[in-house]
Amino acid sequence: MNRDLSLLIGILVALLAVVLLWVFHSTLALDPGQRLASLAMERLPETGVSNPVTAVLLNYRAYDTLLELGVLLAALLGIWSLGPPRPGFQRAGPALAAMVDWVVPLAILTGGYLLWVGGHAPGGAFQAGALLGAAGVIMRLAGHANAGLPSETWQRWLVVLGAGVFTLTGLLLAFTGYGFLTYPPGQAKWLILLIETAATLAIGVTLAAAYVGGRPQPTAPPPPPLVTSASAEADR
Amino acid sequence: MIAQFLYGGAGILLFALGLWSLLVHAPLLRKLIALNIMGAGVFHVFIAIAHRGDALPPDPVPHALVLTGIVVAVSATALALALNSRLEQGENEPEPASSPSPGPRIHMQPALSTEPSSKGATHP
Amino acid sequence: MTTDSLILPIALPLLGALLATALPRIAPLLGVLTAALTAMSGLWLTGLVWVSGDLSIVLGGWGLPLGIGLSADGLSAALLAMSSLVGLGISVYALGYFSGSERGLHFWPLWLLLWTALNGVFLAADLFNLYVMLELLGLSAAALGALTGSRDAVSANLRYLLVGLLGSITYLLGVALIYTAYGTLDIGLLSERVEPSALVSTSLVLMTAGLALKAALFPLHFWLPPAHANAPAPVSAALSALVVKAAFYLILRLWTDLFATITDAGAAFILGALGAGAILWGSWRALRAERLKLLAAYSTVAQIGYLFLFFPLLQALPPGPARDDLFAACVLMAVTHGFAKAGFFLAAGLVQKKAGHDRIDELGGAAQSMPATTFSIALAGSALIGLPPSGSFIAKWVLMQSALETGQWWWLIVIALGTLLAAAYIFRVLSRAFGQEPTPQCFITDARAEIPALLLALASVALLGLAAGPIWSLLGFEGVQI
Amino acid sequence: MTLWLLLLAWVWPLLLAWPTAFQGGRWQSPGRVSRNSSPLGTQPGTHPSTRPSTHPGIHTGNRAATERWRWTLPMLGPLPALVAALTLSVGARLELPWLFLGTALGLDATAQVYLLFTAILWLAAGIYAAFAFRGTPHVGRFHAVFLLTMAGNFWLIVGQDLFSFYAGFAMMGLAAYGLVVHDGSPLALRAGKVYLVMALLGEVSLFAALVMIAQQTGTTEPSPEDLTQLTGLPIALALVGLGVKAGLVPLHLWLPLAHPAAPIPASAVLSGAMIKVAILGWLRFLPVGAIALPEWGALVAAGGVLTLFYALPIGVVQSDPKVILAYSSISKMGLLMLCLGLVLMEPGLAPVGVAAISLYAAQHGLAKGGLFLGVGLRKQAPGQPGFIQPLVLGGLIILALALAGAPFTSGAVAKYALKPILAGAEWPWVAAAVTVATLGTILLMARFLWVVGLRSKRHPQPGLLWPGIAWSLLLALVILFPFALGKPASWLGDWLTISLGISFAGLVAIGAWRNPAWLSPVIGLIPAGDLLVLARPVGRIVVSLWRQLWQPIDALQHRINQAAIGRFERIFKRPDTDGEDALRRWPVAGGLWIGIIALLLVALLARSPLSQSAPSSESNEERPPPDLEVNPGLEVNPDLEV
Repeated sequence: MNRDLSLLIGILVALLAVVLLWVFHSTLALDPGQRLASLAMERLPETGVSNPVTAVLLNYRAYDTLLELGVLLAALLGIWSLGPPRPGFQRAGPALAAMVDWVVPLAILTGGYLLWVGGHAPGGAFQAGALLGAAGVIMRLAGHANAGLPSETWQRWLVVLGAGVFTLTGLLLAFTGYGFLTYPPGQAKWLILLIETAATLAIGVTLAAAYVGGRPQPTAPPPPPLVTSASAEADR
Repeated sequence: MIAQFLYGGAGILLFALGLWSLLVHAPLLRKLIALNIMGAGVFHVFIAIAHRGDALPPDPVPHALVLTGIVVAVSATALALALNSRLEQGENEPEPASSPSPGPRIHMQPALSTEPSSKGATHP
Repeated sequence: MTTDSLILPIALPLLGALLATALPRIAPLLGVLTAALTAMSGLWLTGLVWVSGDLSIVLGGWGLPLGIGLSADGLSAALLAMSSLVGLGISVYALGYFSGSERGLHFWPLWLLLWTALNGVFLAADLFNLYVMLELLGLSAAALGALTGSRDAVSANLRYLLVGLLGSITYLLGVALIYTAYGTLDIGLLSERVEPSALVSTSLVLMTAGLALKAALFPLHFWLPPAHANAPAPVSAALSALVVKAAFYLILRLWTDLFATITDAGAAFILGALGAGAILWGSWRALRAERLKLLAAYSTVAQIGYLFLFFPLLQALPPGPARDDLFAACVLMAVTHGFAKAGFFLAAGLVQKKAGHDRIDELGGAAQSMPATTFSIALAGSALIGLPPSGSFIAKWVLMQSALETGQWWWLIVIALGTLLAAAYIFRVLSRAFGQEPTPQCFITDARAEIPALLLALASVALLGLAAGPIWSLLGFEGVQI
Repeated sequence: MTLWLLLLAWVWPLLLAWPTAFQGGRWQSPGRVSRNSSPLGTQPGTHPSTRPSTHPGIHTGNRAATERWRWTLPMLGPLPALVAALTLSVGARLELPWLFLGTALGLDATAQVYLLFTAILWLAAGIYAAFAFRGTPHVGRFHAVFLLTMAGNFWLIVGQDLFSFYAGFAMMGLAAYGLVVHDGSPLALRAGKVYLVMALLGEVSLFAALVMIAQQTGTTEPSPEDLTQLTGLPIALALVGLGVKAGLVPLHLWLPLAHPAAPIPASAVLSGAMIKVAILGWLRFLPVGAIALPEWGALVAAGGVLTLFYALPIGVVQSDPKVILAYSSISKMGLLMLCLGLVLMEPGLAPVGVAAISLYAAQHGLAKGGLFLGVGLRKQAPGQPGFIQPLVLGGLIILALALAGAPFTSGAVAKYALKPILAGAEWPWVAAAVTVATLGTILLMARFLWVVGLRSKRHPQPGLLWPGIAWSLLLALVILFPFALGKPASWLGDWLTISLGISFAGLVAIGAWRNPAWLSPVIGLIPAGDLLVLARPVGRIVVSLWRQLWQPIDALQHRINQAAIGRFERIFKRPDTDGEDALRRWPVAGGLWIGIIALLLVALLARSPLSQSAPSSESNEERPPPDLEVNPGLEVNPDLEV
């Protein structure tokens, strides 16, 4: 690596940062403007949820969130296209296994709580889904090669569940005359809950499947015994 | 306003640091972390501009944008790591095989680095 | 209800992608069906814009600025029509190309997601939504590019992914700055409010820089040739013909629409100069390329350069018929390249499949035994050179005339040199089709794969050149005033 | 209704090209292997049953049925054009606003003459091509390319605007590449390469010229009056761009290579029709008759004289009849350019001159086309009636005489038409020069007849009855030409010069007959492609002379060279991928990227200072008032946009 070049880049980046800071500062000095906040707050009661962030995510800007689920799916499909997963880790020892037995149900439970609480306080589908995914990661770390995920067919249906329910709801609303992703008054809350539940499952499964890191296998390979790995290391 | 500038300014600094690190450091893992730092910097800017003084609740829109951005960043990072792991996995299987696992070899997963030095350490 | 159809070109491929993911066994069938529906909805929308002018809708029923808007004007509609037709061609081709291989199973959902993102970019009217679309585009494109699984492909697309991320994050920073000042993300509202200031200039630079990376503007094209040359043929076609155009489209949109009041001749000259560099360097590298697909990839770099030549001229011309002509010519150039390059890559993929390699110097036999494919390459090549009656011929004509009119004659030299180089590299390929022992084969050997390539190439030459007028009417211009 | 013939004239062959390409349902029919082919073509992967010549009986049934009519298509191509030329009157015009960005087709007097002789020539060549190539390998390819070239040729003649001219020109020029390299022999490929490089050069400069003409005249259909405002650059570019096609020395290099390399019917149209379009282009896009252009006129005339005399001696020493004809074409184009230059110098000559030039072009086109086809007919297979070959030879003699301008031939009439131009010229020596050139032409034709009559190598070809009949019709036209068009006064022509020339040629011929070794040192002294081949040894000689004369300077230069080469090598001689590889490194690419960001920031921030209100009003003041801006006549200074 060329020292001069990296120095030059450093200087250029520093200059860029200075310009950005100056511009940012001079803009903050002006009137920050109305922005969307007051409008979003004003119409919050109509959204069916009382947490403004959830309202933005699943009502005002639900279209963004739908596509975001698409991005997540694209990443997973990309990972699956790269071939089978590597074999997992060896089976956890008794202490770790006992802990996992506690942590995983707890994570799932907390996920459910976060999903519900998202309606009126910080929380929501992504946080809940992340916890589900974390549960999967823990399972795999503890030696479950499949991270506790179901068979390939189920996995496939689950990962498209979120975006699927979202799109179908949107299209259904469009066909019934409300417009794409325009919830009818009064039903917003339940529709959002439906979408969020589906999204939570999809996100959780997607994250766990992405961590497994390969196309789901028909049958989970048995966890390799410790001895083999040692000999394999020795061979090399 | 000072607090807002300090928070957002920190975000811009993070962006710059991440950019520098991305360009200068070769190992993929560092590049990825650098990209995530850049992203975090931009998210900081969003959070800073959501601030509307102590009296008013913050603007929820930038917060939601940040949440979306985080998910996108996570997805991209996951895909990049998977591609990298595929690259490390080896030259001996050029086609994505549909057959089950290649062998009894155990990997520390995820294998994170393309750094030559770390490679040298695992393959003495 | 008519404005509701704006969502269809996005929702249909998305739904198709989900189904193809869930039902891998019938993914090809679902894929082609979805492709047909998507193309139809895109063309329908183009027709609507043609008949009734610009369309827009705000999703969610909240109105602006709270909701996310979708809008289609002539520019979007022209590119949407391109993505519809080229996408359909690629889909039909892929049906033959991937038949019986496991890769097809992965191809379909990713390709449909890519298409979703493309149409999403063309129709989006919201700066942040564009960021999400760009990420979806980048991720699915990188995943598709790595589909061959070869080491070269994976590493090239890993790099592509990182470059794309860098580009999107930089773009997002620009969006953040704009939101700081104006508190809205809708392009239409912003373009009314934007006033010259340091902040707006900075955010324009950041967005442009991020998108220029994705558009592979010289010298930031470094990621493109390996990524495009190593992907499976239908993917290369999609990447080169469509994906790069999405980033270019956004730059054009930003410079001529959102930030039209603050752009400036000096900055536009920089873009033009980079475009000139792209033309010369890309064409030269294409001439030296040893592989057919690499040649096509470098030719994309050069063609992107032509598109950026329009910026300094658009900047210099006052609003009026002359500028309208130039703008339409720019769109025509982009669309023609979309068709021509898709046709070229699809044909190149067939040659590669037949010969088992794509080294240009050893292609004689393969090229000669596949007359329809060679013919497609010749047609697409003549559009890449800019020969009449292709669309790029008209575009170059208007481009040169505007260069003369604004006194910027130096671009003429670049265009002439670029054209000569393009002719050289195209004929370098074509000359392989002569002088070998004839290998009697039918004109068309594999209809499902060869006809899409042929039709796409033919469209770039005949359709877009002979009847360029519709582009003018679609963009709402009077007609040509040359 | 009949106006649509103008469109049909060139769209028809274009449409025919498609089914032609599928000839017999196959791209090429099996059973015959190209003469020049190498056995390397088929790659091992192909199906054994698709290999050539092992299964000659593959095409039967359906394919044979389609074969029955598809091969005739090249003959049908020129028919609408011929009908259009014969039935439409001068001034016919068809507007096509939907085509391209709006074009117009039409016939003016020049275009009518051009369309007529071009169509006749294409018809004769088409008949020849249809019969001679029937059932040969690549017949589909040849016929398709042939029709495409034909379409381009007709298009540029009937097109009245710049678009159509260029489009037709480019289509014709590039499709003709396929004709030149059709054989696939190394010779043909080399000729094709030279042809292509030069044609592309010509096309790019023509394109630039046309864009400039459109921009400077403000119309795509400029009249001579519009063209008077042209500056020097478009004129120069048009001269170069079309000069390549016309064979203007030294842009003629492709011509003597391409003509012999191309198959017979292709050479006939190349030489007879295609190179003539350069004159048509000049007549259309130079301000002929509207304004005197003394300098440009002199330049064109001088170029014409150079071309005229340059080609004659080189042609005489050739031994391939087609090469001789090629050089003769170059020389004749020189004569036409001379006349054009004279008209440009003296606009008063234009009314007579333009008609004379097109008449001469037509006459030469028909005669030269006939000569080329005749060369092909000389290759007829044995086993035909014995009287055929003497008849062909006789026809060739008549055509050669016509070309030379002998009395009672079309050449005499055409040359008589040129007389006013030569007489009205400011240069008194022009007439004398043309007389000398006439002598040269006679010698050239004598040499041609000598080669064709005695030395022609015979490649047996299948019976060419119908081509022979088509050729006889062409011959008849050339013979009838003077009686149809010329006044009796013109029939005699320059009989004194001609007879002198013929006697001299006769003497030389007798000498050569008696002592065959007499002339052999001269023959082949200059190979076809003259300059291209000569350039290398001449360059070497010049360099060595330079070295000897200027030792000290040479040493200095050597040192400079070494330094330059060293640097050059350091930069460029590394493996080719280096430049790109450097770009691919993240720090380099990233540094460039940030540099671009910095440049853009500087450009944009310099314009928008922090003050929020000032820039908008400032920029308004800097711009010219809006009513001035939209006025297209005004020059808008791009710097003002800042």
